[in-house]
Amino acid sequence: MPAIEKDTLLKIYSNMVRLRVFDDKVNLLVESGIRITQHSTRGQEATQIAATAALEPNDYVMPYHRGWGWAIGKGMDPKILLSELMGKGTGCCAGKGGVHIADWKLRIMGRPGVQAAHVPIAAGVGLSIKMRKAKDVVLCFFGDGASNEGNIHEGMNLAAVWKAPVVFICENNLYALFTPNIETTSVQDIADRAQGYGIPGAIIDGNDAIAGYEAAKEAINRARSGQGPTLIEAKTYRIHGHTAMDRFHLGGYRPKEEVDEWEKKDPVKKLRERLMEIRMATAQELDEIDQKTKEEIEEAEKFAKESPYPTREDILRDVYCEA
Amino acid sequence: MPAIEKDTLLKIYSNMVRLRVFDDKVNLLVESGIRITQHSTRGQEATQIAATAALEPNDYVMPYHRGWGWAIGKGMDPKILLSELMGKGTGCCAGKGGVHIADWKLRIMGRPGVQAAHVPIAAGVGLSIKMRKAKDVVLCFFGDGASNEGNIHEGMNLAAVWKAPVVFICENNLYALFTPNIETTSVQDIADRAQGYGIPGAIIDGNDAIAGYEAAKEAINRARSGQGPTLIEAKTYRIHGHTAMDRFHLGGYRPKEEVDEWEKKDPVKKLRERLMEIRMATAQELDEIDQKTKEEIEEAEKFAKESPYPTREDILRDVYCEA
Amino acid sequence: MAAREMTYAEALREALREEMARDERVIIMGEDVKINVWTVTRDLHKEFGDRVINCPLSESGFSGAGVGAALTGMRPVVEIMYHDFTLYAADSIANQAAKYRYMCGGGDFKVPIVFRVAGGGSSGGSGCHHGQSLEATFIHFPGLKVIFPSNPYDAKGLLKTAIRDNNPVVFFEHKLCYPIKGAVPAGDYTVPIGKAEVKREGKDVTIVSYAYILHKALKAADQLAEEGIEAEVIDLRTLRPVDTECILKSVQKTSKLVTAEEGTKMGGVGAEIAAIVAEEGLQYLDAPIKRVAAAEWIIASSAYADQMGIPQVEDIARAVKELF
Amino acid sequence: MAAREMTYAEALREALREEMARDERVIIMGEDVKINVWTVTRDLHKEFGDRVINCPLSESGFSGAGVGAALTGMRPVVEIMYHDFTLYAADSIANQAAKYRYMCGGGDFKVPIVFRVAGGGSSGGSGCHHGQSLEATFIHFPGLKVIFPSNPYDAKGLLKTAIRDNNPVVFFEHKLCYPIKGAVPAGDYTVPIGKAEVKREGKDVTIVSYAYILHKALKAADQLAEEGIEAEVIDLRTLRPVDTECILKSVQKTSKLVTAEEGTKMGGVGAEIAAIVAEEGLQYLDAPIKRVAAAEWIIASSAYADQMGIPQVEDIARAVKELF
Ligand SMILES: Cc1ncc(C[n+]2csc(CCOP(=O)(O)OP(=O)(O)O)c2C)c(N)n1
Ligand SMILES: Cc1ncc(C[n+]2csc(CCOP(=O)(O)OP(=O)(O)O)c2C)c(N)n1
Ligand SMILES: [Mg+2]
Ligand SMILES: [Mg+2]
Repeated sequence: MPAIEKDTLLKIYSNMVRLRVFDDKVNLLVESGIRITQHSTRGQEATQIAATAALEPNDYVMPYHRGWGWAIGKGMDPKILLSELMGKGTGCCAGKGGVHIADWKLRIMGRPGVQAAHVPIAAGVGLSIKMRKAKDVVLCFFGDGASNEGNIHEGMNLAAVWKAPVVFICENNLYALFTPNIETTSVQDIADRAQGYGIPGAIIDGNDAIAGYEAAKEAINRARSGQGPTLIEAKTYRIHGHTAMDRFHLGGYRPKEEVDEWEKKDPVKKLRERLMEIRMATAQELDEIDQKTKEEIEEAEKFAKESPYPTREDILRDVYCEA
Repeated sequence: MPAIEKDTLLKIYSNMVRLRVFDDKVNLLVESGIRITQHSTRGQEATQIAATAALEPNDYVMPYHRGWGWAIGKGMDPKILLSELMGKGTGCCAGKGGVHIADWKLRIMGRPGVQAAHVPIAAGVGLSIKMRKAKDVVLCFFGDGASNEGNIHEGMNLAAVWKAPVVFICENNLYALFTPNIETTSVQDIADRAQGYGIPGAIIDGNDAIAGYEAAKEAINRARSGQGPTLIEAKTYRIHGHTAMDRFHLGGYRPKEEVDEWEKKDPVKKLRERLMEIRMATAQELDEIDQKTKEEIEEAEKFAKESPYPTREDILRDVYCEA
Repeated sequence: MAAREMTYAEALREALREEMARDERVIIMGEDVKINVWTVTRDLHKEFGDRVINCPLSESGFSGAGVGAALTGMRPVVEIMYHDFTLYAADSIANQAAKYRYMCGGGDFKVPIVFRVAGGGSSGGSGCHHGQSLEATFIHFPGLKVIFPSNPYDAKGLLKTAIRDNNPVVFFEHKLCYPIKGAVPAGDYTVPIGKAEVKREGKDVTIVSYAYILHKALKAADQLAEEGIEAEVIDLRTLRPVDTECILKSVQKTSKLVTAEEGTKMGGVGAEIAAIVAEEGLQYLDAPIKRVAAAEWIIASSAYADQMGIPQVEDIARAVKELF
Repeated sequence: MAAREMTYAEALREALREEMARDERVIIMGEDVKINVWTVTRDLHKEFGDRVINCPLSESGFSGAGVGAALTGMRPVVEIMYHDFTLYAADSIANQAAKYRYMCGGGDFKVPIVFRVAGGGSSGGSGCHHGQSLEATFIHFPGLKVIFPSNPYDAKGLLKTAIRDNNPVVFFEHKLCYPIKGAVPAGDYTVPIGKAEVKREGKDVTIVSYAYILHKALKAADQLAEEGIEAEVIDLRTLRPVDTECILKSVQKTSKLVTAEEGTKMGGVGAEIAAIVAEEGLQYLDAPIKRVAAAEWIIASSAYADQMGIPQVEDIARAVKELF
């Protein structure tokens, strides 16, 4: 694997910061009484951002409920994203999709609310790419909890049988809602399940963006060259609760020490330090990115707040495709 | 593993013969115009019969669609079985279940027609055994094709998480209906999937009754002692087609040579020869069993044919439990 | 029995707690049932230990496992977190639980299981994957009983009855019902399955409803009363079997029928009620039947817009007035 | 266009063949679609190669995969082997395919997929897991179109229309329809979605039916004619959207309505038809509506008994006569 270019690394860093600042902003909006269901990615920024950075523009992403890293990583403007979350007509789904973020041009294929429903859909996107003799790849995310759904099994088997160009990334953050995964999941390493489909399974440090980029790139190359799917398991942790509902609910179902321990592995900080260490960027350069991003997200807030809601007519439209 | 006792071996042999003769009889009945959906076990007698022989009377069996070996092995009288298949009121399900064979006393827990639906049900039986602090075990069968259903994944994960006393036996006969499993199944050895649930996976010769008994016994002991489930994959082959529909449809989707090759591995013949080889039984003893069994099945036919159909009132009853 | 004010969620919890204390075969299964987003099963594990089982995300699987446990001596109460996810569990509920007893020839085979289908209805932008009302889907399957209570009293009493029933019961709940308060007797009482209740008497029109929208129907009735129309409002409570007698008796009196439900209209519960009356009570009617139900839409996943296709008090009142 | 006699199964196959030749985006997915128990897709792989895909047993999975392929440029025709197994695929069909376009904000997102739900209906002891008629379950979901043809001509024409539609279509078939023969034009023609057909004109009563039992309704009409009752028999063909106009026009003429379906009554298609007429055509009726449908039972898995709860010609005739 050749060294990662500066541009790429800085893009990853700035998208991770963008995601973090965006996430914080949404939490503030929620506190102010605006109803948005956010599954915070605080602590999980690395994998989603790094893996999407390894994609080509025409590649597809099949997202899941945890956060918005796949959207930001795929190039979605925070303005458009926030507008959608606030139900505005300027949102990427015209204010109807809400959390179910999708974008045709960015090839973000829609984020179902039913856990694991998107995994067979991703396999089908892969099949379609193959049948159309295109060279694209689909990146499909899911969580450790969702990995126990039947659809994951069916979807992974289909993708494997078809040698479809799909890269599965399971972000294992140790919990599903309020339940530690040892209570519900029969293996410690979800990656072990790859063997059941005859595909490679890789475990990476989910808080290390560089590891995430490298593993994704390798799997994407493999998929693009017709060798079929890979399952990557990224070991990580969500610093906040499942949603804003239990944002700081640390004591109830997980020990504070555990959270503190993972705080130390902050992926944004980690990448920042690494970039300086390898002299890819100076503190000043990175501070500038941080600062710009904050402004950008403030603007996004302004834009979203000022955007109009869709009309009732718009809301009731598009149940069927009329064309 | 201590040597298997003569009684057990003779019971296995006679049940395998019973199953074979019963299977042949049903084929004849079907040819005569009686409508029974039989998924023939010709060539697959060993595992179902041997594994059920390793159970205690109070253990449960969670059957599947392929044949009736689990019923005969669990002690069901062919009379009662055939009556049920013919829709007679003397059948084990009062003529309403048909192929969905069940028997409360024999702890045969019902054979759903929806592939893999029974696997989570088996996990739940296992959970119930544990919660009631009973010492029973559930034996749950399924095919290679069904192994791709989401319910298998969910059911195996549940059983594994609960360390439930369930033994899963996958009879891999290389085909699901008219489709060779390489076309649809991403692994060659279904047993590999056991690793995804942190449970042992074993591969056995599905045409070797002794191997089947030993593997089942070991897994049953393991389950009974609280160590949780095992997945056993029995490599075997169905000599006939999927149902009577394609009974001799050899050319269409599988080569005649393949069938011929597997004919040579006939499990009944194999056990017979082995029993004589280790001097457990003489040809005469075994011939006697064969002869008696034929008479028994003739009687079963007579009994079933002479049995009355249920009344319309009986047929419409039992939708709800009134008690 | 003293009656205290408590919420629908608390009433459900009390029913579970009392039934678990009464019968050790009663167990709870589902996702996050220990902490529980709906609070209905919260902390019961502190009292009942292993009998409260946090299941993996696998609605089909743990619903099926519930069937297996029910067949062999337990009485599971299985929570499915949202109505929407019943479509994952549909086979386990409608093909397995519903048919198992019959398929096995009756006798000792029985499936005493309750599927608590939680969190129904649209609210706060829950959207099309967390906001449907899917009770109508399950009334189509013989072998099941289907319940959908509107208030704390019924919630407790019906859940107890459901747990004691030897048949599979699909017990629907609505996210906006959970915080509704009402008087609930302490201790044991039951509400029978299959009996509707007249919540408001009236002579001019019958409104048949249930669940959360029942409360909108009652408000509509109040508004209508101000305009001189006295609506009789029926709370179905049980959707399968449905209390035909109660409905017919009311329509006989009022000669007019409006149904109100939150789910979509086509193939909805209102269709069944309308059909029953058109079959068995046509002679009583002096005006067309009206069905009030969700629009032909997909629920917008937007706190701003998610009520736009859901019937409101005014829609019910308007439908009634169109009959006069 | 010359019309030949062919079976319903052959007509479906011809539709698939012609559409695959016409549009290379059309692909076939499902279990055993190369040999195919129903013969509908048999040997098409010999002509279209990899475009006919034998899928693993995983109804939810390959239905979902079909959605993914449809979103990105293909036009999959997915076979689900029996109605019963749609309960495995219910989320992929009714939560994903139906809602995907809307959820993504419309625009370029569309889901041109056909779910061919094969082998419906009870016959030869197929039983409760291979014999249900589950079309009613899917009419409840906006976003879907639902079709159930009764004869070869409609089967071919409607399947073509369904394949060309840019929306998800659930296309039901009945195992006893497959061998039914009828005239089918060679080459291209389509039958519109949403249009019912009057199969027999009559002035005394309207029988609304579809699929296999439509043929029983026609036989019942012949018997009734001998007794002096002239029944008008409507074949719905499409169940969602339903052709309200055709039904109302007929009821306006006959003043009586009987519905006939093979599925169970509660929450069935007949409920919806009855409700529509009670809402929009009550003034035309001079007698109660009658619904003929399956008994409150589980289908016996017995060649001897499996028709005992399924409506027969006599049941339809009897229901009609009760109105006179
Ligand atoms: C089918 C289904 N079941 C349950 C839910 C409710 N739910 C949403 S997120 C979630 C937990 C998912 O856990 P995991 O996959 O580990 O992802 P994480 O939230 O930890 O990122 C649950 C149970 C759902 N949306 N869909
Ligand atoms: C959910 C479901 N899908 C499809 C079928 C139809 N079907 C019955 S048996 C079968 C093949 C099963 O193959 P396998 O599991 O390998 O068992 P085998 O028949 O080879 O013993 C199929 C597709 C079914 N009964 N249930
Ligand atoms: Mg997680
Ligand atoms: Mg097989």
